[in-house]
Amino acid sequence: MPRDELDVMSEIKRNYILQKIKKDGIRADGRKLDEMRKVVIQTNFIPRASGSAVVTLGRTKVVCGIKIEAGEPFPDTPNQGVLTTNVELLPMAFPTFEAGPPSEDSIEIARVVDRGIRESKMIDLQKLVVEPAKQVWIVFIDIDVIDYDGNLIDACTIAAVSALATAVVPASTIGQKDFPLPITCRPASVTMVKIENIVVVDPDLEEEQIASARLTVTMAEDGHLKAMQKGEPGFFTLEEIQKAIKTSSDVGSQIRNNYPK
Amino acid sequence: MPRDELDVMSEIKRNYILQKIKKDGIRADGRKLDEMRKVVIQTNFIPRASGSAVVTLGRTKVVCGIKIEAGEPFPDTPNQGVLTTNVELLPMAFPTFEAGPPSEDSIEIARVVDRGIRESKMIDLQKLVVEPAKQVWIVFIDIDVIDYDGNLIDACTIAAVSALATAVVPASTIGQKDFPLPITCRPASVTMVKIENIVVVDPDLEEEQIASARLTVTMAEDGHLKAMQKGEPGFFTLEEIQKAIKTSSDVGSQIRNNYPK
Amino acid sequence: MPRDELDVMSEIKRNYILQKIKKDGIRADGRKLDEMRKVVIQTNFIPRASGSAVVTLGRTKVVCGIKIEAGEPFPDTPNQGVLTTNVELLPMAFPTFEAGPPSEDSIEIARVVDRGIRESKMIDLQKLVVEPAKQVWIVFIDIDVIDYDGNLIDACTIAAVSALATAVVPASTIGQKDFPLPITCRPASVTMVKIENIVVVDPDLEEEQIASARLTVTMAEDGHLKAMQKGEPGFFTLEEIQKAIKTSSDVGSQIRNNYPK
Amino acid sequence: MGTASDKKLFDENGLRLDGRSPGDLRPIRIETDVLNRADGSAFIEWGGNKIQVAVYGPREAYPRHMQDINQAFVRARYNMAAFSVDERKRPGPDRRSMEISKVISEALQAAVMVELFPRAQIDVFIEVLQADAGTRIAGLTASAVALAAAGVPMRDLVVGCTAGKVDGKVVLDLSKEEDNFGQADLPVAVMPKSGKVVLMQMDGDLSIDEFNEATSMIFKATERINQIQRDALKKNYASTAQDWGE
Amino acid sequence: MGTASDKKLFDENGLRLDGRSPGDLRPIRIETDVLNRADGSAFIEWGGNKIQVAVYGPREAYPRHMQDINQAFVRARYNMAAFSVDERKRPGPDRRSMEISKVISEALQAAVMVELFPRAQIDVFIEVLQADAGTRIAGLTASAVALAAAGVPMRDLVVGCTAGKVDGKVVLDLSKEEDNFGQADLPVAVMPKSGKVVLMQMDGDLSIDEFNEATSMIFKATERINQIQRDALKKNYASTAQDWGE
Amino acid sequence: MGTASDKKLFDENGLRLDGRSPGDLRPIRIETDVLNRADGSAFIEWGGNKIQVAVYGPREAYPRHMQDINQAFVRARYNMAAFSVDERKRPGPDRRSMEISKVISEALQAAVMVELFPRAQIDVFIEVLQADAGTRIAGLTASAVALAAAGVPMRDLVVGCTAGKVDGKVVLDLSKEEDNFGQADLPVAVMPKSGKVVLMQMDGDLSIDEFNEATSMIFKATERINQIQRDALKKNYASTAQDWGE
Repeated sequence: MPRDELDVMSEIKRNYILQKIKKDGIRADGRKLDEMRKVVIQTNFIPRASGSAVVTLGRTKVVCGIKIEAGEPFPDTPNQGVLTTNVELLPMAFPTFEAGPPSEDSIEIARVVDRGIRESKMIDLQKLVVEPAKQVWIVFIDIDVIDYDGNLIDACTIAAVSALATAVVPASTIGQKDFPLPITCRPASVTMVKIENIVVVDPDLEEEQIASARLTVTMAEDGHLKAMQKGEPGFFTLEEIQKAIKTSSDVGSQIRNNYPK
Repeated sequence: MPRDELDVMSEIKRNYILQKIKKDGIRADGRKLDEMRKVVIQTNFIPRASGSAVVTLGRTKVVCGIKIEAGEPFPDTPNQGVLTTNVELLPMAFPTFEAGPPSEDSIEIARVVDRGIRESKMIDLQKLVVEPAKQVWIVFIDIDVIDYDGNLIDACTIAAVSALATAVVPASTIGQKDFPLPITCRPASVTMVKIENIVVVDPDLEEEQIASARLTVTMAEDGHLKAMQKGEPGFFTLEEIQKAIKTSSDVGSQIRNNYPK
Repeated sequence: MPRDELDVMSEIKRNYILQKIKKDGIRADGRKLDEMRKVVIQTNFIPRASGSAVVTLGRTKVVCGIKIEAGEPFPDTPNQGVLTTNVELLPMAFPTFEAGPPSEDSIEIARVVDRGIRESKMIDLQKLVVEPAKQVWIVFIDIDVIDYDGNLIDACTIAAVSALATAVVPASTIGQKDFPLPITCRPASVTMVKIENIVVVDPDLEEEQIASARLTVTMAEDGHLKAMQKGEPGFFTLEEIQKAIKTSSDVGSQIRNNYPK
Repeated sequence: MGTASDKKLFDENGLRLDGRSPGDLRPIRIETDVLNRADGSAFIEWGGNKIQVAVYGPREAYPRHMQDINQAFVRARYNMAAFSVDERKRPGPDRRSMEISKVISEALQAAVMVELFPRAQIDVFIEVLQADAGTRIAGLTASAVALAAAGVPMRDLVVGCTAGKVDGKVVLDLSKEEDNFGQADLPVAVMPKSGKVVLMQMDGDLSIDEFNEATSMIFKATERINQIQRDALKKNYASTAQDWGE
Repeated sequence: MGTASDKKLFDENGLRLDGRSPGDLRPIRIETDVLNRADGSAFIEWGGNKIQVAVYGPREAYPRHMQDINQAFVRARYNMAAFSVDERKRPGPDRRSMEISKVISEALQAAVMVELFPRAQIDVFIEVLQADAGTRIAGLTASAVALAAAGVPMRDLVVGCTAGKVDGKVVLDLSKEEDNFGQADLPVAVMPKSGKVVLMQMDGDLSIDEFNEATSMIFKATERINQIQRDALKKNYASTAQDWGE
Repeated sequence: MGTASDKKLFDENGLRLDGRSPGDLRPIRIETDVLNRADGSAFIEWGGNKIQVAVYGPREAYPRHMQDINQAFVRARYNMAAFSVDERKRPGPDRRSMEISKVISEALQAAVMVELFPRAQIDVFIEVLQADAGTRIAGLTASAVALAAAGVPMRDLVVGCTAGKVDGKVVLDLSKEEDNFGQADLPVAVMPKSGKVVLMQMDGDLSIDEFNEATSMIFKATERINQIQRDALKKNYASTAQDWGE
């Protein structure tokens, strides 16, 4: 993830954040270590899309639009719809984000979001077949990041799940009846970073900048792990990971309460 | 459009051009304000193409080749042929032109040329259908800019219209009889630039370099507007635009006289 | 081909190589002027591929894998299989090789290797037709260069010919019986460079760096020329070329003795 | 312009499919400072268009060889979200968006006091989240507001509007259907104080009389739209003042 | 994770299709210094995986603006040869290989003493010649050996292994078929001396108990694999010594 | 080389389809200084080939790291216009044109006195407007003229010609049909004063005797073509002189 604009955060600020976490167990913005920032979800923001959501997570803001179109299945999965996820780190979101082909960062985010949705089997892809091997529904998840203040993986997962949960398959375009996208569960990803030896949930940008390592844990209602991703060039101990899984289970339930019904 | 090579034109030259226009109403090369440079059109230069033209406009030189090939129509226009226009600003044409994907400049030129031809309905696309929704004629207009001395939009329009006017649809390739490309009119674009508060027609490179704004007006024989494009970071008043439209109508007729019958 | 890393080879080394060749007719590594380095060929290194070979030529090392897949023929050759050759100059092979689209060098190598195989008609493409104009076998020759110490053209030709000679067409994937790739001959390319006015066979990297010109001659068992390529910005006299052809015929026979039966 | 069609675009009362008279605008709403990271931002809803704009700069132009020692340059980047149009759009610039980026850049360059910032660039990012005809004009109108909200000194705002021809009649502010089936489209942008035209494109078929009618409609409309721009900026300043007062 | 299927992945004795018990590794063989040009290299065979790794550096980071004045950065590039998989792969990076390159780079960055080489980069090129499930972990394991063989100072080696779930049972080191038809995949890499986890990814479905069982299997296996790494490096040093003795 | 076919490529008198004897060239015409902007230019018609060449330089090499402190480098770019071949060609370089650019660059590098211009590059742009077999040789022949017209100091011109094998017979200067259905193609370029070979490529099937016959034909032909080059340059100088006299 990007360093701050001048590629240095003032030593003073860095120390302030650090000391507050270490001494008081409280973060610079007053949050507890395992506390998410405020989540606001607005669905159906893009009525022309098959589903959509604008999500703000603190000062991070992303827009997700779902397009569902008829097309060909993959040859090795003739009896399944197709799911594809793309994240655009728009240059409007941060001074150093650049236009152009997806960066490593945007690819990692998209793939972690995709894995959470795919592996939890949130979308019942078997119900998205029009004619086996010939025509299925292709679900395009596209996410525009328009304001960046940390923790894009969770913001994007929330936006994608919310948009999918309210999406409609436009079957009328092929002479059938529109129907809600078949949904089986609502995965929630919880991302934590490690600052010195303390793990905090839902880092903002300044916390990301001083963190050594990142861990994302995605679970569904069944309390099972669906996807994990460790990132950044630091490490976790196995105990830290086990504790993070526990935290993720709790925080994930809170996130799930915010999802549109 | 490119500045001169060193990105500065000598102050003296700049003033000379300016003063001559302002005081004498005459341009550096002796032309009147609304006078085109000499146009020379040579058609059938590329016999292997379906149509072709080499055009010199003063010292600007472009080569247009038309290829007409059988192919699929666009899904939303099953009863029409397809038209596509591409302009290559070849590095041989100017010291700072670079090889590679089309620049903003080359895309703008191609799109303005395309709009003049498309919106005037010069080509009767309805007559280019072999089998509706299955097979139509695709008209590729490709223009190589090989020598650049200003006003590429008009040079390219003249080349494209001339090449199209002499083009033949190679229907024998699909077992039918070749026939002339069906043409309904001959659009002419007229490009003007504003130097201080004076508008001149058909700028050469030096005039482009000191101009603040550019306006292209494309009309056909019916005296109607078919396409317009304002360019460069200056402005026109509405009165200037209205006068430019009048000029364009007159100069366009002269251009039309040069077109191959 | 790349200069040495600092783009300068020490004057002393350069002179040493030169003097040894000129005075003693012996090369820095003790070889005679027309002597190849040691060739080691290991086939079936990649059992998952249709054919494969690892080749070391002195300290140059390349890996060739053949993939044979059913696909469509080219429209103008409906009764032939398809052959395609690609060479990757992997960044692991040399400090200045870069990841990315193929460089001019890698394209030249691939095309010279391809021409030797194609023009000698080593593969009987007519026997690779499943259904004329519909389905044929496509032979992909992919070569990874993993260690670079000169003369990639010959190392790649040896690897490609060896891999092809042991390749099997996986016809069982379309319900037929697998069969050995039909082979008619075994072309050998011999590459020589000119150092001052002396021509040496199979240059190593240091010799390439001081050579002025390069010549590759590819022949098959019939003693006919199948492909030639002069490279680098020096020249050969016609007499030098004629002599090089003779050398190539002799050295090519030795290479052919190394090929897998 | 549009595809030939039998589609009727006016009802028996001479009203358009969405109930507007020929000279009516669609509803327009502009909000400023909706993003935290950018130096300035604006969000515009114009009919069904939803467009987010962000401004960064003036900042040092990069790469270096792009720097102009006499002035800043404005680099607008118009982009359509993959989900903004009926059929999913593959991400990345296409020829249309590159042309639009160019004409918007040039229009803004005319209005910004670029001479104050030698060697600098001012980035204007325009993201079309939902497209509904007239996106370039709506994006440009919002860009001017975002620049002002970013505190970039300007000679004047820039405000745009389109007119077009539908069933042979000149109308203001084409809807998506009118754009698809109409006979002409004329997007224009002006600096409202002086009436100077900084963007003009046209395609289709217009007689000179029709052109004059269309531009006259547009000029009138730009006054109304400019008022919306100024109100949006005022609301922002107001709320900023309020924040400070707390 | 995998495609649903009726495929049985255990035999009546509870053994896997290739005869392994749930906790067994596939055969692993590592060889060092197999390339001449690179500063260090390693070749690994792990089951059917054949992966060549080469290290260049530390060398001055390029382009300049990538230089970090405090430390070197490790840039791994994971690439699959066109012939490495069943269907020919078009050359060049795809999204999967870009993600793998990123997580491997980060894992190695944790182990290398990057603070010793400000402004430098260390390139690790990983070429998968034949792929057979678990390539990222095999490539990373070989990369650590190649770095050591290149003389790059490291806090510790890095050693990886995967576990997964097959027919509802947790097993070590998934084979290709188990990967295709299994229910979970958990690649992990650690610094073996400290047990610090430097790479972890997971997809599929694992209960927390299953996760704990899987990580415990992996931790045990990494000890064995680390021994193979160290033997390979010793053999290299031995033979180097021998060469010198001659 | 070509596709197998029953097509007869000689008539009963042993003449080729276009009436030429085996050793005949197609008509060649070269004109210089046909462009205003370039430092030098030449246009060549060779049979149905129509090729425009322009030269820029010597000028400072860019990007910097390409500069050679000892000499200039010649960078030829061979490009085919979209309309130059039977089926419309998508713009931009392909593998064939990249290889041709490389061998032409190397051939010209041999002839230009590059040692006079350290750190410089000399650009040679070759645009094939209509292709009719032998474009690389025709483009190279015209490039040498354009370089001379640009005043670039050269050891000698470069002149090229091809020979090939058709129906088992060696012939000079293959036509398009002979190229498509022939058995060998041998493009060669020499510096005519010394006979030094600066470009040679070959594909197909040639016995050594056939190769010798082919090169002997080519060497004879290059003398004639070189005369056309020199006449073109003289005409240019002549007409320049005339212009000055007016």
